[in-house]
Amino acid sequence: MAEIFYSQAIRDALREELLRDERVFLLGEDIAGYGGAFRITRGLVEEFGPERIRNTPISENSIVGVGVGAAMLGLRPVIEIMFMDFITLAIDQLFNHAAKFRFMFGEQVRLPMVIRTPGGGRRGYGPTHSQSLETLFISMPGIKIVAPATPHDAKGLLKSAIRDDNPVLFVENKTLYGMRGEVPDGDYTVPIGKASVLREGRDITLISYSQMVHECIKAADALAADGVFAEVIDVRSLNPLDMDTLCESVQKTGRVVIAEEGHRTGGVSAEIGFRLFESLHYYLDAPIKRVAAKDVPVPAAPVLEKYVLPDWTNVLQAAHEILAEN
Amino acid sequence: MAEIFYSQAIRDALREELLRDERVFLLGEDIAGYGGAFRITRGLVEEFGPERIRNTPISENSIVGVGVGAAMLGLRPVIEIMFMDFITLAIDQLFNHAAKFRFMFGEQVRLPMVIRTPGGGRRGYGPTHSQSLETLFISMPGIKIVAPATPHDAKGLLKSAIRDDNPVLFVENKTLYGMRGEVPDGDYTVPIGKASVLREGRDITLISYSQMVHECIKAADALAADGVFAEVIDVRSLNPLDMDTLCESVQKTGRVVIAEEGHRTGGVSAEIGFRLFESLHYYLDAPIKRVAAKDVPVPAAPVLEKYVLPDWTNVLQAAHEILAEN
Amino acid sequence: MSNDDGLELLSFYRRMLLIREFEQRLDRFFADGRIHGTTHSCTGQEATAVGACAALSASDYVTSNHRGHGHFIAKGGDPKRLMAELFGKATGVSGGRGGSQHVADLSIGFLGSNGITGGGLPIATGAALAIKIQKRDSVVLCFFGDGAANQGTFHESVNMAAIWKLPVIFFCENNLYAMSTPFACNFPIQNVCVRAAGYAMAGEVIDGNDFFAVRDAVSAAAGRVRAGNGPCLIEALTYRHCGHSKSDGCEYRTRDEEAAWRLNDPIANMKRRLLQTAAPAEIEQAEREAAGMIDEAVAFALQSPPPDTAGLEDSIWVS
Amino acid sequence: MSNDDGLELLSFYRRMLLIREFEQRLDRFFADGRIHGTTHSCTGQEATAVGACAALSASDYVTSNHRGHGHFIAKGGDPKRLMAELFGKATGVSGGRGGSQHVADLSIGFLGSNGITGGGLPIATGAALAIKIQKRDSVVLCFFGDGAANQGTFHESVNMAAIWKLPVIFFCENNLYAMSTPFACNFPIQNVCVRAAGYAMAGEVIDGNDFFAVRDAVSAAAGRVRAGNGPCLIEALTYRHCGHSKSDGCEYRTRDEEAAWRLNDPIANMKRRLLQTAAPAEIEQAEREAAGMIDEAVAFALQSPPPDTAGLEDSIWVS
Ligand SMILES: Cc1ncc(C[n+]2csc(CCOP(=O)(O)OP(=O)(O)O)c2C)c(N)n1
Ligand SMILES: Cc1ncc(C[n+]2csc(CCOP(=O)(O)OP(=O)(O)O)c2C)c(N)n1
Ligand SMILES: [Mg+2]
Ligand SMILES: [Mg+2]
Repeated sequence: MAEIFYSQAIRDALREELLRDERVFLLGEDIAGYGGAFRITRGLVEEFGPERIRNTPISENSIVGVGVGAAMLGLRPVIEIMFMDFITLAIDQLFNHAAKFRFMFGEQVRLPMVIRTPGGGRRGYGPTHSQSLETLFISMPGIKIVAPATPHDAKGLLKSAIRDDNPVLFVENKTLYGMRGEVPDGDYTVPIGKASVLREGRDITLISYSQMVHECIKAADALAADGVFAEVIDVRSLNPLDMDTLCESVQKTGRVVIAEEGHRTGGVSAEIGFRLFESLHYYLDAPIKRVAAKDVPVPAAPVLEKYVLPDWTNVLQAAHEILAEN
Repeated sequence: MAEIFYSQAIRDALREELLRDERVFLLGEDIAGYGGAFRITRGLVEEFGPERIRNTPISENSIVGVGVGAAMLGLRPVIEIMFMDFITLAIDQLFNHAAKFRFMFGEQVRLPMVIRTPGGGRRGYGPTHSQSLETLFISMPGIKIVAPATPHDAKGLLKSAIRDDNPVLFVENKTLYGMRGEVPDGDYTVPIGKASVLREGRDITLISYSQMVHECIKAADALAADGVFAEVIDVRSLNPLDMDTLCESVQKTGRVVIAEEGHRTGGVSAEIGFRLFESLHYYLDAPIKRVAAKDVPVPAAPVLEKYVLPDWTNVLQAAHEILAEN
Repeated sequence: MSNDDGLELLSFYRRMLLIREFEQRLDRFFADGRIHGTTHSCTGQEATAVGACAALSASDYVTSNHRGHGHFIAKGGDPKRLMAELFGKATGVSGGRGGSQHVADLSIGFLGSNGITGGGLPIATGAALAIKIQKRDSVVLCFFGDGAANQGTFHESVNMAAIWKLPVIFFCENNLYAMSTPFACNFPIQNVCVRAAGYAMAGEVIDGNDFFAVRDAVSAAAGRVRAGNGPCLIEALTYRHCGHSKSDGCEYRTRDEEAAWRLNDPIANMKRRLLQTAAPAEIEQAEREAAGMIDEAVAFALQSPPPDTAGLEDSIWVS
Repeated sequence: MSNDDGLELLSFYRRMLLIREFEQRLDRFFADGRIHGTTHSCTGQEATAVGACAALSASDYVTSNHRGHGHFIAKGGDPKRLMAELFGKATGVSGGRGGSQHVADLSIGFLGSNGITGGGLPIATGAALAIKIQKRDSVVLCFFGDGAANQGTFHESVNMAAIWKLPVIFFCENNLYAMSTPFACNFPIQNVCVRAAGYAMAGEVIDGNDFFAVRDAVSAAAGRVRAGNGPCLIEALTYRHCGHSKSDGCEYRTRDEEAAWRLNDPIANMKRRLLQTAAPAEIEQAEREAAGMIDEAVAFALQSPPPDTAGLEDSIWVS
């Protein structure tokens, strides 16, 4: 066990997979010498060379398309999209190509391809550099989605993603890069499609992923101080969703808050929430509440950004409202 | 009152708005002489000339960006994206530009812009020409979304969309183009943000939009034959959503099916359903069910396409399952 | 390749006929309503498909577009399975899931037709990158149309191929129209090739209705590209005899223009050339064989079972 | 424009200083942690911004990119409100919502900086289309970087501007790097301008650190463009003194290269030229004025109230 940064965990996973499988290579803007905007790939070009840590021009849609073509011929590209906001440029190659080729071509092709990209705000970067767009992907069959909240899961899930024979969107988070956490020594993976129960509780279930997991933990601490025991679940994989783990918890607690940093309307919470309502209607003691960003672009000014983005206080308030419903 | 085709209703709305406001112009691939792939704009270039019915090269992302720039200077572009599947190429200009400019630039700009595009399958066109991608837009604040089911609403909503000072996604449907319906003579509009109750009923509410509205009506007919009275609601606008009309109906019926042609996971139904569960939890006699496409690309082969896409029989089955609960 | 023995030429002639026959039968099936959906016929463009693929080997790759039946057959695809795909049968190239615009056959290096105009350009570039990384000596030939050349993917992909010196031939079938739009309305320049210099890339315009011109240009290009000189652009001027798709009456072009181009029919051109080396009987035999193979393809498609829906949802993932 | 009276030159000199001073103060505020987020400083590129805008009139338009503070000030934007925007205040150009990369001021024809590399190109093209449709004689100048020239939007937008002969000047600030990537790694060619011919467009490479070269090239271009000859491409060679953004140590370029470029400082160049016509006292006064205006801007920003959250959600729509 070593305690390392979330950013280091990602770098370690990339490095170990580059060593382990020569078919793996990295593709992205300024990822070589510079190490990418967040320096995640820093140092890798010195070890693996510019052929495997390949800088690209600024051409997001075609970068992804190049990954698709390379994967069709047996390579395992790991693409970095510098900010999740820029993935909007690559939606066609992702949705009409990467997501469809296997099914559409009668299962002839495998597309082992990972798209790494950091979402999230709280850095004052403004509307085009702060979005959480993962919800766009949950409605597109054919792309797996993971969004780790800890260094442990970041490393383990990235290894699973790179070893997976399907396209995987790997959602990182800017504010988590500097977070430390324990990581096992040596090789390990975290399975895609399994949620994790971070804290057991009987009174209410707090469901989230990525950075919001830590807001939920803060809220759970505050609730515990009042003698309310919240179960905190990190979904980790948004596609496939591990509904079994979620349902088990909700059957126990009967109360649910779902938290995400993306916009409230049309978010991941709507899908998770709908499934829980649908299958556990009769177990719920109160309606599920979702905590999410307000339905406006993420503003740059600190006071506005704080107002628009959800944090632990919103989770706590939602929990209190639910608990208030007898 | 005249009975005209859905396609004609759209053409009439375009023509009348082109006559009414010289700032309105059309932009798109092959929309002039050819009239677009579905011939919706046929004949307009002869009347308004190639400057106002402007053919573009095949460049979806920049076509939308050109619309944004023109709208900033006071024009009112109406853009045609030939198939909704191709809007994937224009997501950046739509989400990071059109949707954000007004808010992000401190409310200085107005972006009166309409994006017309046909979604939906059932034509055997295969995976990249049959998608219903409107759900991608509900999570992006700043773009209104309408999806008319009848010639009447198509004409009235398109006029409202063209007169609206915000970007509006106008979702057409390939299989509806050939549908006839009554349309008032002279100028009229249908307000954006208002659902319409097509049939009153007390036992169950069938909620949908666009082509699925007609599947719901078929299902309602079948239910009526068994003495079950379904209320059929056409949401018409997906953003803003008219929750008042939906809630009023559900408070009465206590049972709900939501139907859409898009994929089941992450669809519009999840958002509408979540809101109904959240606000009407205690009114619901049974969990809401959604009817949608299976979570795979829309296949070309008729037997497969039929299997993947939902129709009235699925709506009917969902209704029976709900009615069977206690 | 360079010295043309008669048998080989006959087989290319047969393949061009095969494509023509395939597309013409399809037209009838659509007309009869025996196939629904739509198709983009490539009649009149057989020399670009067969000529280009004649210059490639089995270990080379092709990416295609929406007008891809000819490309598929030219690269060695099985007309039976393509016909079955159009009939939506289980035995189709894509098991009936893809239809006309979405077929791939990796066993012959056919990396897919593509329903998204310009969608194949980055894929071809990525395949070429893989070849370079794997240190193999294959090349990728990317078929795209004049209309596709205005998509951002053209610019982005060609630039990457050029800076990385990838083994890819960008092969533009300039049939003078993108759907209904004449070349001159979509371009401020005379030829797509004018843009090659913007990527420090060789570019040439060739007669796309002359099998020999196409094959020779592509084999020369393939040699240069294989040698590591980076990508190149070939623009083959050609013309579709048919409309853009099923619903097209071709009001945007004149009957005279069509007639003029029909006089430059790639198949007639090939036949004229063949008559110098082959006996009329051999030629007629090739023609009969082509028709026969399409009869077989139709019979195969009709006999084939429809696809099974069982397990369809699970097949979205490789497990 | 052509005859340079001293006062006018002094005002352009002051404006260049204003930009330099603005960016340098910002750096300090970021260093002190008084502003958070990030910024892309344009120190060293003042002549492209001020020179280009000196050739435009108030009724002309500009689109900008992520490195847009200079463009904004050069087009006549208020440094006070820009500083307030960076401090996240209600009085900011965008009311604090946009921040460094997202400011527009329609009252001066500044159609917006842009956080999306290449995002401004179609917007400039659309604005130019509007001008043409409205039969006005304004022009649009589109600032973009060398890196942006590889986005698909460059290709798509320039092509549309060219076929429609729109009044837009595509002005590339080629500062030799896109973030950390040298020009030669992103391009197979020597200059972006090589691509102009692919759009039948005039293209010229100019010294971006010479105010006069920039202004004269843009006014000549604006004349041609206004006359309806269609778009053109100007590539101004320049260099950013600073890193790409706050977190950049510039390991990807040499200190020697930086030193060489500092000898070609656009502000020093302008001053040298000014000394021939203006008195040293006048020049020093301009320098004091610039510093004073930035002091004011800072004071204004500091005194300004934070934005109000009331009604924020409703402001998404025009009602
Ligand atoms: C992204 C996208 N935009 C538009 C279309 C509709 N479309 C299909 S083919 C075509 C014309 C393509 O022209 P060209 O590339 O010259 O090929 P051709 O049809 O002439 O063979 C268009 C506009 C599409 N399939 N994909
Ligand atoms: C679509 C998109 N991709 C990547 C980025 C990240 N990024 C911001 S500026 C930049 C480099 C741009 O280089 P250039 O156009 O030369 O402008 P310069 O920074 O040199 O002024 C990059 C990659 C972005 N903002 N948007
Ligand atoms: Mg063409
Ligand atoms: Mg640069």
